[in-house]
Amino acid sequence: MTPLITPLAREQMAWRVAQDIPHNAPGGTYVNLGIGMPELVANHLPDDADIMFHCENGILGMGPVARRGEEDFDLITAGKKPVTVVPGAAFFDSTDSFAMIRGGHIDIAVLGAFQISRTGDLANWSTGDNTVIPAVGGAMDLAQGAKRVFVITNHQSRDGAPKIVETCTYPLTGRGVVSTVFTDLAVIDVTPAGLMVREIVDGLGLADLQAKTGAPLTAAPDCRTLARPQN
Amino acid sequence: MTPLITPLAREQMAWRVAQDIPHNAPGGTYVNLGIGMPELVANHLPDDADIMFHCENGILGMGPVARRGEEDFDLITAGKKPVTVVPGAAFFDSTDSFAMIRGGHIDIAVLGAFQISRTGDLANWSTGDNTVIPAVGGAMDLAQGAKRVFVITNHQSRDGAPKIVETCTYPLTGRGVVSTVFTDLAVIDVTPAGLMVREIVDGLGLADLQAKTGAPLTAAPDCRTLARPQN
Amino acid sequence: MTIDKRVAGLAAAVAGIKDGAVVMVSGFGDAGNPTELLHALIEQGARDLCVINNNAGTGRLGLAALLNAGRVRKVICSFPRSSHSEIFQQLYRDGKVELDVVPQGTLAERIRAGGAGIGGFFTPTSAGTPLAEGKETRIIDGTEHVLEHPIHADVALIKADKADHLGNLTYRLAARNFAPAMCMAADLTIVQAASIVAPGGIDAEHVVTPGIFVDRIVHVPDPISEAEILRDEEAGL
Amino acid sequence: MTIDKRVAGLAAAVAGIKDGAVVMVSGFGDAGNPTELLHALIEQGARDLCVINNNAGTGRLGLAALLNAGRVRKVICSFPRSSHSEIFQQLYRDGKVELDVVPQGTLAERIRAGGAGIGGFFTPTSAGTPLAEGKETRIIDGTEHVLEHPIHADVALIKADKADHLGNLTYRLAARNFAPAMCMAADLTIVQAASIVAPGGIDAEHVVTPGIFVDRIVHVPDPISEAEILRDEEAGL
Repeated sequence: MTPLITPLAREQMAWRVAQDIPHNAPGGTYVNLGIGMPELVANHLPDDADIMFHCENGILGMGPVARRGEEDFDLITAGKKPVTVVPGAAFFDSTDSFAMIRGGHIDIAVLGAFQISRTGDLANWSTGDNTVIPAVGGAMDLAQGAKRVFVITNHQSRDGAPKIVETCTYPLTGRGVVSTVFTDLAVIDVTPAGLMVREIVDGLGLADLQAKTGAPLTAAPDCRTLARPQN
Repeated sequence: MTPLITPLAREQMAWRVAQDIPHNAPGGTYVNLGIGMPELVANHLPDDADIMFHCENGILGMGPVARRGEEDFDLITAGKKPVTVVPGAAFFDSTDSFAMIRGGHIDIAVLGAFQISRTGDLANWSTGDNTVIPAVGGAMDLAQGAKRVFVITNHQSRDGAPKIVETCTYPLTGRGVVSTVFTDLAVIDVTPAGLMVREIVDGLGLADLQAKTGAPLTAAPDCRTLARPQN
Repeated sequence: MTIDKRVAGLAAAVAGIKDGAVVMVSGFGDAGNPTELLHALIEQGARDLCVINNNAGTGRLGLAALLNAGRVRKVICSFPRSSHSEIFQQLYRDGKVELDVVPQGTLAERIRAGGAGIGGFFTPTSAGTPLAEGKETRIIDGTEHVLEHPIHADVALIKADKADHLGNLTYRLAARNFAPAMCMAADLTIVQAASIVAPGGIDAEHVVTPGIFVDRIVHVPDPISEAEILRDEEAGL
Repeated sequence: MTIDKRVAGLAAAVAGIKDGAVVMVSGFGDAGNPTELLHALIEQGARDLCVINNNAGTGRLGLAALLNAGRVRKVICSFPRSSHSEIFQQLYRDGKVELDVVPQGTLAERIRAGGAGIGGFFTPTSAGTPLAEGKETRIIDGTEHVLEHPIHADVALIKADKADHLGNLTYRLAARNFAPAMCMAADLTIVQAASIVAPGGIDAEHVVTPGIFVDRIVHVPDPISEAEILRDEEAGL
């Protein structure tokens, strides 16, 4: 254990992911935020960012969550939360929505994970526990179809097991799909040369990080301290 | 030759086809009229018929041809003729239009033909002449997808060759797709038991008709005189 | 032109649905659920149904009520484990309902294929996962694809916003979701619409589902929203 | 939100299209042809193009002009033999252009597959005909189906009616035809729109092509209609 390090809190992790989403790319950036922790990412993007949020139930241009009492339950996210839309939003049906996803039109999908393998395999839909009812939703489509898949997850599970592993033991969501893993301890890119640590939390050495990780890590040439919000 | 018989004229053939299109079926009848002689069929349906005309370029609810000077060239048929639409029309894109056709949602397609085989094979897109540029349009989709395919054609080609044949020698449009053939001499259903003559032009015997036909005909039990318009 | 697909009421709308029918049900979460049609189906009595929906019923109304009434033999869906899906979960644990889980995009595309006359398609989604087990696969342009089959239904129960007499439909906001594909893929498409207008009352360029895909329309002017009820309950209203 | 896909003019709209590019062109007959974009492409100079359109150019403008300028190596279409298609016909007879004829519904579906990430699909259309020769076939539910492959393009040239700055599009009447599918299936989708509005200027429920599929928008307020010109010529106007 390394008592001096301070892992990122959930909102800090979401902030960190937000920093890697282009804010003013020509033509904008089209982003799908998965259910759960990925949804927090929206809180950390500037209001004027050139980002269009996609909800797989048929919205492009998702805006802030609807205020209490002003909900319209025909306007919900994939996580079934009432939301609003921005000017220039569009509604469409599920086949068109998944044409966007499967066809490679979504620039970035941010997803949670149970496990990520060295080669970017993702397991995030089932623990293989037969007492839990299986449910996949749009996870496999997003994992396979988005141009880049960002994973936001704690570095280790609650019982201390590494989430980044040599080979996933949980049922896969997609094979070789993850681009970058954002954890409470590091930012790690999945590359043809293996897992490259781009940022590591202040006070933690690569060997310490490796000890919490189930697959070999390499420090990127420009590896630096994991950024966190100022406030 | 049978000098006393009077084959149907083109408009009479179109009228005869129109008689077999349900005018007031519950929920209406969805009809696609192919380019050329099939288009004439619309002239012989009552204005209040419960029929919705489909154009494969993306119209459901085609109305009468546009008046000279009032054409809108964004509103054309598959044959590129400016038309109008009826109240309750809908526009859609080509993928949805062919979903209607391929998915079996069009009740009746009326098509022309070069040849029809005993088993309902249809050849209507190419004579196999290599000096003619091949062009298929929506013919194969309509032939395959419509619930019923009505063929409107002269009984014989200009040079006297039968159009109804044992096996098509021209390149096929679809295999086993024709329901009924409406010619200037007869109405003939394609059935599992073979070609059944339902109506035959006044003065022509079945043997005479058979002599002009390249596949065996059988008279239907209720075979009667070919109907033609009164006026 | 006097085509008129309106029926007198909910009972007439669901008349004739047979035991054992495959029934598509529009909606995603609480958006687009044909709750009144589902309640009419409970009244109607058909049982041993195979239901296709994105979810597997939430709360107590609509699909959850149909499940609770013991009418459903099998559910084909992408996400049966939403919040408030206790009724399905209990039935599943008790072995009283079968479940076929399909990735959401594959589910939508299979329904579209059923409606559009496509005999099957290759998709990269689910390749290498347990949901591809036993399925035909093929490498296309270097990526493994899975062959998926069309889904066709006997009946589709659909919630629309506006309908005209011919069955042209529009949907509110994100309540569109699975409805347009399901309208195409059923032998009998039954629609509850919040408002019904004469032909021409929907701009021909704004029609989302053309009437050719619709068989019966019933007017349900104020459709129930279970999510609204739950919110108000939670707020103590 | 300041996404703005508008470009200054037609030259900017077609900038960067490379020799040898696969170019989808919207339209059916005279409805929906991006004539001004095609003329800009002639000016731009790209050659050795593979063009995908329902037809193969009619009259003298637009695609016919591009063909006449000798820029097209190959045409993939369903119906190259429409009236007034003399330019294509002459080039074809002279062996100066290749032709790939695809049934219209299969063409539309292959383009959609290219845009929607579908690796291939089975269709009954063309089974048993010369257009199925050499293709993989399979009996599905007793009917022979043909395996068809997706079509993807480098560029799509699209005519829309209204666009907003984000690229959301609507189309006039039957001018929609192939445009929505083509917008999805190209790496670079270039749109000429008769009017351009700010975000929110198109009702979100009325959007036909969502902006995610569009890269560049150019304002062409009074697009030319060759059919109108021909009609007026024939009338001696």
